[in-house]
Amino acid sequence: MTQSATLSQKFGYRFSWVGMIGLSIMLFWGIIALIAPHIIPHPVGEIVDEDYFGAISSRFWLGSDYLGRDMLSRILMGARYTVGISLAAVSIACFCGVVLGMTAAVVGGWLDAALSRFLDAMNSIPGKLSGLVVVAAVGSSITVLIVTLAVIYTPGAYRFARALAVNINTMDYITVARTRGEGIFYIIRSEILPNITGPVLADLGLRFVFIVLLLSGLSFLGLGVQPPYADWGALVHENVGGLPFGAPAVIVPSLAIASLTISVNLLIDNLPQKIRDRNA
Amino acid sequence: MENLVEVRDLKVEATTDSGRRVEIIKGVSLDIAPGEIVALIGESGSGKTTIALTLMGYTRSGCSISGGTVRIAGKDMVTLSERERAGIRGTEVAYVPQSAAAAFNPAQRIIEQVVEVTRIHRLMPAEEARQKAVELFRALSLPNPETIGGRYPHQVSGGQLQRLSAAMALIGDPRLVIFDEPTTALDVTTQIEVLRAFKSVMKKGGISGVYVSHDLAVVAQIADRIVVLRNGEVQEVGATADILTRAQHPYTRELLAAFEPKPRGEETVVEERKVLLEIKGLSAGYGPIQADGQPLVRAVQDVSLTVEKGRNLGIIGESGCGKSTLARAIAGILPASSGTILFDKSELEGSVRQRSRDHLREMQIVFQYADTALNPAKSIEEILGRPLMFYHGMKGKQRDSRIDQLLDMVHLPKTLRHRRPQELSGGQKQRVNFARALAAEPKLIICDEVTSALDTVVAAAIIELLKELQRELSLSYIFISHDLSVVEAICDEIVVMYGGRKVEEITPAVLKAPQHPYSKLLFSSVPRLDPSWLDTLELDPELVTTYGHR
Amino acid sequence: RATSAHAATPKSGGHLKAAGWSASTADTLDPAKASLSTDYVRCCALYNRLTFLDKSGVTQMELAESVESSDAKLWTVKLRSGVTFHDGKTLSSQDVVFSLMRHLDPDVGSKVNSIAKQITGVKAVDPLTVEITLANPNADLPTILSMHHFMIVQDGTTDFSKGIGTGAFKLESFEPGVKSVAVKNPNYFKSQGPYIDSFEYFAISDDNARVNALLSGDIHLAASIKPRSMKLVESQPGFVLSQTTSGNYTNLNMRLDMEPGNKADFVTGMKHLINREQIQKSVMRGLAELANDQPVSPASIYYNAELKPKVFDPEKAKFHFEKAGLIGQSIPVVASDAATSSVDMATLVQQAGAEIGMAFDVQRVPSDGYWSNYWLKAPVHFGNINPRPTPDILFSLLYSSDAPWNESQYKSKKFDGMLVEARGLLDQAKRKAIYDEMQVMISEEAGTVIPVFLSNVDALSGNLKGLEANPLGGQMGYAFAEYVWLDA
Amino acid sequence: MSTYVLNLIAVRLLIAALTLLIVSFAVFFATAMLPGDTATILLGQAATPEAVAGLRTAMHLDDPAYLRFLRWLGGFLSGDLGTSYVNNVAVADLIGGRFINTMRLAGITTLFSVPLALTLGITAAMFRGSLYDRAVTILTIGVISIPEFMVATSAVLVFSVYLKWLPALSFANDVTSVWQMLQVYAMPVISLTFVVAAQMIRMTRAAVIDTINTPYVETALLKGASRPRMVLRHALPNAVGPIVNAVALSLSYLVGGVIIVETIFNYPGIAKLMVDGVATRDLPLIQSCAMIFCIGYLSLITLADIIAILANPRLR
Ligand SMILES: Nc1ncnc2c1ncn2[C@@H]1O[C@H](COP(=O)(O)OP(=O)(O)OP(=O)(O)O)[C@@H](O)[C@H]1O
Ligand SMILES: Nc1ncnc2c1ncn2[C@@H]1O[C@H](COP(=O)(O)OP(=O)(O)OP(=O)(O)O)[C@@H](O)[C@H]1O
Ligand SMILES: [Mg+2]
Ligand SMILES: [Mg+2]
Ligand code: NI
Repeated sequence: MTQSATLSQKFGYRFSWVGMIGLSIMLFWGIIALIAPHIIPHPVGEIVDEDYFGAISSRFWLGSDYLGRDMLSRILMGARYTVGISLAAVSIACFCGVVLGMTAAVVGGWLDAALSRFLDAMNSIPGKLSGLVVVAAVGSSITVLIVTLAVIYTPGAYRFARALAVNINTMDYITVARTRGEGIFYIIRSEILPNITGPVLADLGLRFVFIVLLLSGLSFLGLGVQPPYADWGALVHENVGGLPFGAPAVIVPSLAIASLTISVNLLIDNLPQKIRDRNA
Repeated sequence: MENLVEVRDLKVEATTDSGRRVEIIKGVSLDIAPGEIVALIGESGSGKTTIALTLMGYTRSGCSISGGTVRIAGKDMVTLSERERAGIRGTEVAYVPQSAAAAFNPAQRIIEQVVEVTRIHRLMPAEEARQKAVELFRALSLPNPETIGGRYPHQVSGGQLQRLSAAMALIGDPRLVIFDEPTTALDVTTQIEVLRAFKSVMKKGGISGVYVSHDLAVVAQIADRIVVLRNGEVQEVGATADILTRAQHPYTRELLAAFEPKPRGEETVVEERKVLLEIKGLSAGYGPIQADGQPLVRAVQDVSLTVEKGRNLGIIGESGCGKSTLARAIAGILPASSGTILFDKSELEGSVRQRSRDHLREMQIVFQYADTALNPAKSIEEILGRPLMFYHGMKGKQRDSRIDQLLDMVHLPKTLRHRRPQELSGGQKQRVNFARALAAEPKLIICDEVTSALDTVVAAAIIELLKELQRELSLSYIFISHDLSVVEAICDEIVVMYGGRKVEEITPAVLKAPQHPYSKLLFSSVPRLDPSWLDTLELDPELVTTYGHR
Repeated sequence: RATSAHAATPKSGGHLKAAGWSASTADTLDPAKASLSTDYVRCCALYNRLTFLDKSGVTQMELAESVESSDAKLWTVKLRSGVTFHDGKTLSSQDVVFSLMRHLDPDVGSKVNSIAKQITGVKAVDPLTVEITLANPNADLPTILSMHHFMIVQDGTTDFSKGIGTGAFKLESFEPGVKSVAVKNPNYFKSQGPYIDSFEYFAISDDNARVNALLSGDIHLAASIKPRSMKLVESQPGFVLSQTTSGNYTNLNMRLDMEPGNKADFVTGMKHLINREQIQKSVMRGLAELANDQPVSPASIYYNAELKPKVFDPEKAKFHFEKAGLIGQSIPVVASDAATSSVDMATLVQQAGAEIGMAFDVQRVPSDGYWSNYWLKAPVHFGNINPRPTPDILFSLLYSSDAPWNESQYKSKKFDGMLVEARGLLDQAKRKAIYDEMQVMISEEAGTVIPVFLSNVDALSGNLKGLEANPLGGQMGYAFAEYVWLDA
Repeated sequence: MSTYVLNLIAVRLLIAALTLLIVSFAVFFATAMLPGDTATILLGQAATPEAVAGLRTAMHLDDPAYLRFLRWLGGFLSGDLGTSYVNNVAVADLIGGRFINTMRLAGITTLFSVPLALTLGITAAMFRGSLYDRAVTILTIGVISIPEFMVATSAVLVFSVYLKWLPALSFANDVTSVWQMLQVYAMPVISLTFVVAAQMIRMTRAAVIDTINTPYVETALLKGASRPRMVLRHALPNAVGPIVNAVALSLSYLVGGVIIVETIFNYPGIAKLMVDGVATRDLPLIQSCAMIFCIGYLSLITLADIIAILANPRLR
């Protein structure tokens, strides 16, 4: 396999090109999300094109949407929401899930049983529908979206982390730490966490993809970001009428979603591997 | 005489994590005549398994044969196509893996797996294959040869499984059988049965064999010729008797020397014999507590023993007799269901959680597998630093210099402190494991099979280290092992356990004359370096049926 | 009979499939409870009204032969004879009494209870004559009776799931929220129609899916498509669009009894800030007529043509907002997909506001529950009002002080007085004069911005003929089933 | 089968029942939190306060929450799903037909997607690292990355609008012949397969590869077994546990997660019913639907657990 020798040597990690491509696309969208407000050519809500579902032109690089708004601006700003909300939600979900999962694995007994039952119960309610109910109950705002998505994906992260932590928990070094008299917090943070970060990160990546897609699904049900802003899923949905004409207004946001999710997947599948070559 | 196997200038390369290629077998040549059994011996990582596998035309993933030829009955396994190789595997060359427990598919009945070779190569009808398998079971002196095949792998014992895997290898009537450490994982008492079975079958069939092991005494019983390996190179080749008596190469001599560790030496004179640990009527086990207050699985029952300050207690017994459980109960990992533990004159609580930090500090436990006992995500420095910080509140420079001291004590270079456990060799890992226990400045260290996973040379070095540290720090050890010679080398008293109970307590002085019949069987089963030992050994059949493995 | 049928000659036969846009388990065949367009379509197919509105907005007789009064207070209704229900019973005055009086019973939960309240008594004089007494004179009664809720059902009906009426179709099956199938009524009292043999109706809530179903030939009619889908339908051969501009509108309401609507300058500012032309052009793609903040549509004979739409003038708006001291404050505006195009309109207002330093916080809330949780309640929110046949209904429903749906909490004694006065006048010219003034009052005083009247566009497959626009709404005032036919 | 296994299975079932109890609790109180007063919604704008109060009492809306919960749970357990607030029909009647539709769609999708996913996953693992493996991997990643409404809408455009091969709508109830059924179900099933198969393929491949790396598969190789034999006879039987778990998780999506597909193809399933319920605040309906989804999920997961137990001879 090809690899950049200098990079590998320097960081002690082995990168594959595919993974690097994934990482760069992710970074690209991350940066776009950060600087979007400063680089959009038109305000996202402004109708600038007489026509609708306009084609790519020198004035509108990515065409115009169903109202004649500039698609480039809308996609750049959309990155903020899709990337931002998904990232926030996935971080919260994984943080809670992993902490709870490790605690359950280490403490065991009743706490483990109760947590597992409870989170299993939560997991059993389909995501889109619980999203629907929550938004119907408390209305839609970015915070609500993030919290809802996070809650929906916490049980999965919990299940995953618990399974890993249970394995680690049987290791002798955990017993050693216990016989030393260490507290639960130390065991979780210093003994278990470093050993499950790899798979947890991979899981986080996959969960990120699902959250992006669920966010799009929620947009389909009209529960997304507030106008004039829109996440990519909402952009696809509101412009899906342009699909028969191959309007960039629907193609480009779909590509944006695909590029983000594919790049995350590529990165997960090709995570930099730590070199364990003791003679190196 | 035409050789069955001719290996010439074999080179095997492996690709490491960073993509670097390293040569792990560096030009090995060897011959095996028909009907001859050749042993490959050497320390762990010397390339024994790798060479054995190349005889099957196979390398583990990441490795590849980079040069040389491996001829089996004239065919070069290196250049054959994958199809042709598959045709030879199982019919001409067969393999008996190191761990039979792992080599059997847990989801299939044993008989299916044993006769699979005949099915793959369409050697004979299914019914005939079954018949043949049963015959082989009988030949390998397996109990219930007619029905044992109908079981699943987890339903038979380790020693039986090892023999069944030999049957699996022999059913295709191979001309060469490769045994990869087939008895290492077994008890001494079981090992004898297995070795005998192998030997007789091979003799009867006139089959050639390659026997891989790091145990010279075992090899001595079965091999005609011995090849000594180190770092992927042949050190010395010779007939078994020659190697044992007239070894030329220094490494071979080292191996021989390590086989008989130095005995305890003169006892350190302790002024007054003070009791450090006293255990009375200890029982422990697993599973839910029953009506009588005892757990379902009673792994340890009513054991009493004492350890004196500055003296060592050895615990021996077959696998599963409750040695580790006893250690765990003493350390408080598995709270005892009854009995008392007096440590340094004060009574200890049953469970770790209730014990005071000082009590925890003063009694340390060291586990068999350094791999699982050291957190792979932490550097050696962090691993050693934590108890210093936790028990003694050491920080910064003070801690750093103490870590250096500890590394020094266990004879490890200071440069190792930034490495992670997986970047160390087995012996090095075990030293770190030990240094961590020392960091607590304990009075008693419980060593649970600390040398069993190491090869003899390294194990001998660790034993020396333990002795040395004891002299310097006046520690006490509880030393658990199934290897008698090791216990003998370090302990002042020896407790023999069987079926969860203490059956006898002896001192090394009377080692040669144990009283309890089980102790007798155990002690007489330990292989000697003498090639004729196995053939002349006569065990009391009554003892074997009472205490041997079912 | 039809040997060489001319294009304009109705053809008999065929199975018609049509799709509306909203359906739920709340679907009902009880005309009093009908609330969704799908309910109206079904009721129109199964039942008849006493009167109905034709395509030019003129009241025509259906089950009634005449509806007459001398003082607009006591009305006499003569029924058509020989009309039978699907189960064979003959229509009699008793059925009419039952059908009308139901709306007064609170347990029925009639949607037009507030309108029906003016009826004080309904009496069967003889089998074909009914007398209706009103609390106050109302010259519009014949038109009011053309509302979909006043369908005539059989006396004593409590279970409406059988859909037994006098209508052009008999019910074959009905699954709420899924679909209904009806077959031609061979004993229909009208000499013409229905032409189709059977009629299947259901809802496809997703706009694109509805259009795609039409284009793929699965259905013959896709009701109410969005402007953005027009391009697609137009680009495909063999499909036509049927446009109806009725009185349907989406409006922005500012409650006059709450911040910030209690500041008159805010309301005025908003009326200047709304860019009606852009809404007509970009949001509606031309499928709209400019409106002037009052609910009477240009199609109505009472429409005040003198009252011109306000001009989009951000500077003036800014002046008013400054006067109200609201510049720089963030003002929440609640919109929802439930109120057609309101989200897009809100975005336009927001954008226009941003240019003069007014911050509008557009809150898009889910469609479900919008009408019960936000509409009429939020300080600044969007509404969507369906066409009503008369100004009187519109005003009493939406703008009189005791109106049940007084969206902006507009309260004016003068207005209430004028409403009662006009209602009793049988002289049309005099009524128009009063209604003209009332339209001006609403436009100037109420907290309502009605930017445009929306056109409803139904997309039809080319072989569906006979569908004409109707002021009561799309799908021929929801009654298309009995008038259309399928050309080969 | 030993009593030990029966015990294990009994424990699984007990756990599932316990979880269901927690779920019912959560479902009841989450839906009870929905805004909007049921009585007011039911009676409409014109309702008088007395009428509302009367209805509230009649519906026991004024009782304390725990009493309502117990009453509801009791009813649910005895098969009485309650009466829809909106149109006074028994919820069981509303759900009945739709439930069958949902199960039918889920069933057909399962029949189609599971063999497909398993075949792809297993063969990809078998020829790991080959061009074929890479193609499958890229395909699954691609499929995972497209929002399902895009898949469904594009499918309709291509197959219904342009090619006119398939109907754009899927009315399950009109099916009379096998050919018709194929037509009606083709697109929803394909769209759903896109959604659920990718995950199954990935997990199957990973699980099989995990077992391929075990010594007993290596042993099979050293017996001269071919790759297919190694994978099918040795690796696969031992990967059953993780695979059925992955399949169960994916399939649980088919019970409650198909709302978008139901919407686009106008398929009268239960997910759309629940969305309707949320829109009209029809609490008995919402609660019953949610419970059905949870039961579906739990049965799948429990079934997977049981299969995993039965497939493991160590436990038999
Ligand atoms: N895939 C691999 N990549 C890199 N190095 C490898 C690989 N497989 C084996 N090695 C190295 O090759 C050497 C020989 O390994 P081998 O397993 O043959 O030793 P062994 O003598 O059988 O040891 P043991 O007694 O522990 O079984 C070791 O140093 C090992 O680390
Ligand atoms: N967690 C457990 N649950 C139930 N039984 C156990 C458990 N761990 C060990 N046992 C049983 O307890 C008995 C004693 O086990 P223990 O590990 O103490 O043996 P040992 O003498 O250390 O053997 P070895 O030499 O193989 O390490 C064995 O029969 C074993 O099967
Ligand atoms: Mg080896
Ligand atoms: Mg042990
Ligand atoms: Ni939509």
